[in-house]
Amino acid sequence: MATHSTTAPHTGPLATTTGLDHRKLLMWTFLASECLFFGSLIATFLLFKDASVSGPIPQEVLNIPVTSTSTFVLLTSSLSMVLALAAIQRGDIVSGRVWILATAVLGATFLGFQVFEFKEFIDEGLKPSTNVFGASFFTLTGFHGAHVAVGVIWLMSLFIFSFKSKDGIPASKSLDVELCGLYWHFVDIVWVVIFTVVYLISSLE
Amino acid sequence: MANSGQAPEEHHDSDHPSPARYIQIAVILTLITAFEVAIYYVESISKEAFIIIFVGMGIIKFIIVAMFYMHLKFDHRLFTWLLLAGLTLAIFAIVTLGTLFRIFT
Amino acid sequence: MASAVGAIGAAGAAPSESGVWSWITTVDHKRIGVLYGVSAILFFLLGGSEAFLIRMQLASADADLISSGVFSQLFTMHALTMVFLAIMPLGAAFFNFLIPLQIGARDVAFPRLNALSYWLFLFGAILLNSSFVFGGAPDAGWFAYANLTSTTYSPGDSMDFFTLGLLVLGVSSLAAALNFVVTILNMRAPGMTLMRMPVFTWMALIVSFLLVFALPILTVGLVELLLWRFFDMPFFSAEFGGDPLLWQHVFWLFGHPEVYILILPAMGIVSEILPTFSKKPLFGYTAVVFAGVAIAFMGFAVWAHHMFTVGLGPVAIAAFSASTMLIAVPTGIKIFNWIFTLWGGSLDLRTPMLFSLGFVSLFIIGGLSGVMHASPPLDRQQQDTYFIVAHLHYVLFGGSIMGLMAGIYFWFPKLTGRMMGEGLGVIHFWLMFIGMNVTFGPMHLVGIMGMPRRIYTYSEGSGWEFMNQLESVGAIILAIGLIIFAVNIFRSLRSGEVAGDDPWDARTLEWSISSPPPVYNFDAIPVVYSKEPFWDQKHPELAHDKPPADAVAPVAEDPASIHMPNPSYWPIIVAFGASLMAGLVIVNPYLAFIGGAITMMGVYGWIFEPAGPEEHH
Amino acid sequence: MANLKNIRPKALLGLLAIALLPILAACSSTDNPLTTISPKSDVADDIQQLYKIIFVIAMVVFIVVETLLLYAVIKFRRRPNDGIPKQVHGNTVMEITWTIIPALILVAIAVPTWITIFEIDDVPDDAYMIEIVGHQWWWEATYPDGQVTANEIHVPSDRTIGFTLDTADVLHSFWIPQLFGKQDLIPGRTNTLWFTPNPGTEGRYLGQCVEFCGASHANMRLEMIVDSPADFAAWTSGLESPAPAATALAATGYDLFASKGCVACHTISGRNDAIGIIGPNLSLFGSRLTLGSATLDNNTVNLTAWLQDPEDIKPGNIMSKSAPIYNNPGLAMADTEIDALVAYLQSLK
Repeated sequence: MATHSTTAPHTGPLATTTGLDHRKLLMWTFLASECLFFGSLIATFLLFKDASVSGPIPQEVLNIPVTSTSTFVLLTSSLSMVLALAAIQRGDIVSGRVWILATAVLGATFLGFQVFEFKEFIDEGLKPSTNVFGASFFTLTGFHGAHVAVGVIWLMSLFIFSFKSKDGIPASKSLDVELCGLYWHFVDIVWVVIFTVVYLISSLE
Repeated sequence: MANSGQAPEEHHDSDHPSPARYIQIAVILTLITAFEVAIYYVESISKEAFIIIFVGMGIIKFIIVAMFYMHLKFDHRLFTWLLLAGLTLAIFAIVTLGTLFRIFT
Repeated sequence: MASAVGAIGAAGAAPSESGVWSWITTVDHKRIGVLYGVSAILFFLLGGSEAFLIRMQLASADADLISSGVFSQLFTMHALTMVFLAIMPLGAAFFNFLIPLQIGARDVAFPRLNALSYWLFLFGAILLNSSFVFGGAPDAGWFAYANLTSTTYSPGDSMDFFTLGLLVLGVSSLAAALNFVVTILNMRAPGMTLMRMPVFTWMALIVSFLLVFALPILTVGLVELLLWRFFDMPFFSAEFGGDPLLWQHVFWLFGHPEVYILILPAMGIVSEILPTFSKKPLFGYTAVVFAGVAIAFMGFAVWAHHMFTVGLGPVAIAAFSASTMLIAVPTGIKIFNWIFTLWGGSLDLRTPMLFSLGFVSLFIIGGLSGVMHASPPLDRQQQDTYFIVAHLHYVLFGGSIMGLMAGIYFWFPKLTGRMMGEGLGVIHFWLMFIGMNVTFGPMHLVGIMGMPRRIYTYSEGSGWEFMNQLESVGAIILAIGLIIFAVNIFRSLRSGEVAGDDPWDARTLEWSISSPPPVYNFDAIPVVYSKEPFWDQKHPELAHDKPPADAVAPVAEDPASIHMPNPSYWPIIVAFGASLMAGLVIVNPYLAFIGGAITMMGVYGWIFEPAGPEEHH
Repeated sequence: MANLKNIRPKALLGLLAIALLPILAACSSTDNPLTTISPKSDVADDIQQLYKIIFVIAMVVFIVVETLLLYAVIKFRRRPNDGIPKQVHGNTVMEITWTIIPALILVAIAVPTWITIFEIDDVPDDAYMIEIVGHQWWWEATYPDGQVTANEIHVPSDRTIGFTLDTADVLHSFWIPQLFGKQDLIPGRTNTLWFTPNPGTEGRYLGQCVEFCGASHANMRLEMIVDSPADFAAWTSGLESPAPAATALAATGYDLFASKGCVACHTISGRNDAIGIIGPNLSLFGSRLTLGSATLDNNTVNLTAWLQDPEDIKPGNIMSKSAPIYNNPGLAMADTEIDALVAYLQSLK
């Protein structure tokens, strides 16, 4: 639930003390806090990945080809996000909308991969309640997926409500897109860490 | 939606990476990932070597995305300090818990 | 009660806005501070009455005033209420009311996020306490060690109220902390560099960063506990490879920064009051500030001193005892700096000063008893005994509560325009000081004599009878003290002596504006040249760093042209939606989407709310 | 209100004196069995030595700092003609001194602490190992030769005794203050603990569970009886072959123990039908000094009260919740049957 507000007291041209926009500083502080959230989830996963008493172990179920494709999808979505911001800042609203939509679609595709992978694991007998590997794996990747879903909803809102006014999202309001971009890239680099720790390293024999 | 917390228009047109630069970065990231997946199937590499390579590659990808896509290279250093503070505490917690639970030995 | 709140409301708000709706939709940081303060004091009285019942049950051996099950609920809810519903919100009340005034700003950075944090706190508190009527309050202790909290050993919903209540309170604190970080870093008056900020605002910044970094860890622990209880994800079940110790690690990784979140606001308040009543600047401003920063970051490296007896192994407990002892150094620096602030001063021992001196003297005792069981061999004799209960009450009651009480007496005039009664104040202080020592002093002894924590009764011949009777008498003294405090508040609200802008001849910016301050705080945003801008303005000849000769006085803006943000009802809707979502998880996890839908509707309504009157597009 | 101001310094001093007086009362162990400062074993002695060092340092620092504070409050009280005092902002030398000195004091505490940590840590190889298992609200002890007892643990006084600590349900903490520091019992992990009784310290030592474990946490106590080698040998031999029921009443009690379903949860060595392991082992119950996990003295009155209504003595205990005699009206016991059971249990010597 991304809680951010878009208004602050309008006290004339008072520049902020650090010269930074309130909302950008809020987003970065929030991302620093999220580092600890995903850090704790990754710590739980590392403690439990080989501690299962019964049921499938990482080496048996983790599927590198599928997740490397989904990693490629998420990396590309970061590219489209950045291009969307660049377009909006140039005032090119049309390609801005295209790239925002592209990012949302890529994000949704990534989620599709996740759902497919979860179904695959459940069919192979790894449910969240099967063993501690399953529990910590599903919690970590589940919360990451939830963050991607929030990002997709945010992107689609930006896309849909850009049609509310005729000039779409003006360059002066590019910060709205930049904030979404910061959140999106953060969720991407969390996936980079997850891909490295959960998939590449944990599935080694 | 007025926002008086709006900083005076940041003058970052000059040092703003161009779209071509972004595509270059995306290619680099994709190559790194492809490289990781490729060597994953090489049998002769030991587990420790794998871990060093993958962690190294992960850190490089992390830094590239943070520096360029998240614009840290061009923005106020306060943002970098915030991210570093969160990362240091997270890594400290993971390493300490890992040692206490003896997962590294 | 309503009249008192009304009086404060009218005092803090524009005359046209008073009435319940204006309070529900307020986004003024001063009124949200009042809401936090009033709710925190009410929950403090609730927590205090829970403690009083505990003391009455333990006043004599083999008493059967309260059954074991109810006793477990009482000590758990006493701790949860005092930590999360009294001391933290009281700190938040001071942050809300004072930060903008101390840094020369007109409001916080995100007024509606500020309102959201209060309403989430209130609904979270209601959710947590509603457990009393819905099948029993949490009864596994405030840190609820696994696996007593499993569905086998804690059947029923009480532990789910614990988890979901704390999750909602966590989001509330995180929203407030993010808001204060941005406000303090980004909205300081021109010239107020970080090293010219008042120490109270420094402590607020440190507490906010502690919250930003510690709350996510607790959230992960609570989510794992929830998934364990609802979906059998075996995080803490040893037989499935899980580990009950993971909960202890995750909880205390949050837990120790949490206790610094509880004490630093009081330290900030005392660092403002001691200089004012000694007529001297704080001794070693830089040292006190860096000691606070050091305490904050070392606070993340000490958590396992709560776990010396779980068998971590000698190397681990030696390391954590070292880091725990190390954290006593910055605390020592602060105490010496406070004492040398008094040195050579002209001490006016009025109520705020009395409470601050009470804070310093009692915090010394609490700190020393803490260092004693920082040594693991001693901790093996003192862990989970009343010696620990004595230590935590000396630092929390003798520390936080005394400091926050000092703050209430000190800033009450600024909030309401009236002074609190000095006579009642002194009586209230002495009853609290004596009552505190009579209640928690003997706990050191009865702890050394082996009385364990959390036992609902003890038998004859245990040797603890006299001490427990003494403690229960102390609890009565404290209760009388609190009654006098309540009387003092109500009397001062109605007929307290008119205070004027600067009743204490204080040193920081909030005393340079009227009390109660106007909605827009400063008609002219001040320019700051030193650590104590208002003092240097009053005594230019003593100023340590003088303003430059060509310093132009700040231009006062016409109050009509200053636009404060419009009230908004979206924060309470989002807060209600989120708390409903949490509450419905207990009824049936899948029903929770109703709450989720309300929250999403609230978020979208929030985003598209026009900010001010002049933005019509 | 003025008079209240000047009594302040004297009151502070008086209060501190009152607070110090009772500390001395805490030392004697006769009138409080769970005191932590009258050690009777080598491990407890090590802890006590460290406790003395740290307590003295803490008291010295307490007196120095509080007197400094008190002196400052008394000396610099506002006098009527006070001007604005000298605006002192700080002094770097003093800052450095009160950083170094506390750091040195802490080193003086830390070094003996680390030494003691490693001294009392790992269990010596020649220790006489007893396996402790914590249950919700009683203790089970298994001896090396397989004998089992509950709540009253006899140990020989001439050798080092070691414990392995496991739990059957929730967290507990094993602690006999006069003999050793506590160690928690945690599911999925076996903790260890050891001590050697000091010579001439034979006797009864009370202990208590110190990790909150549910409704009857307060009633989960235990007794450790340090026996001379001879007494210990007698006790263990008694464990192997308990004397048969002597009186007629005890004989009916013997049969009732089976018919009323007690055998399903309790074990009595020498009876092949009583092999239940859910409840405490009742071998040699007659020779035990306490009952209800060391909460009541073992006499006829208490034993009868216990059998009539265990819930009243230990709220939430499993016997009153699931034992057929308390839940199935048909099997409820008449007073005569209770007396027979009491006679039988007391005959197990």
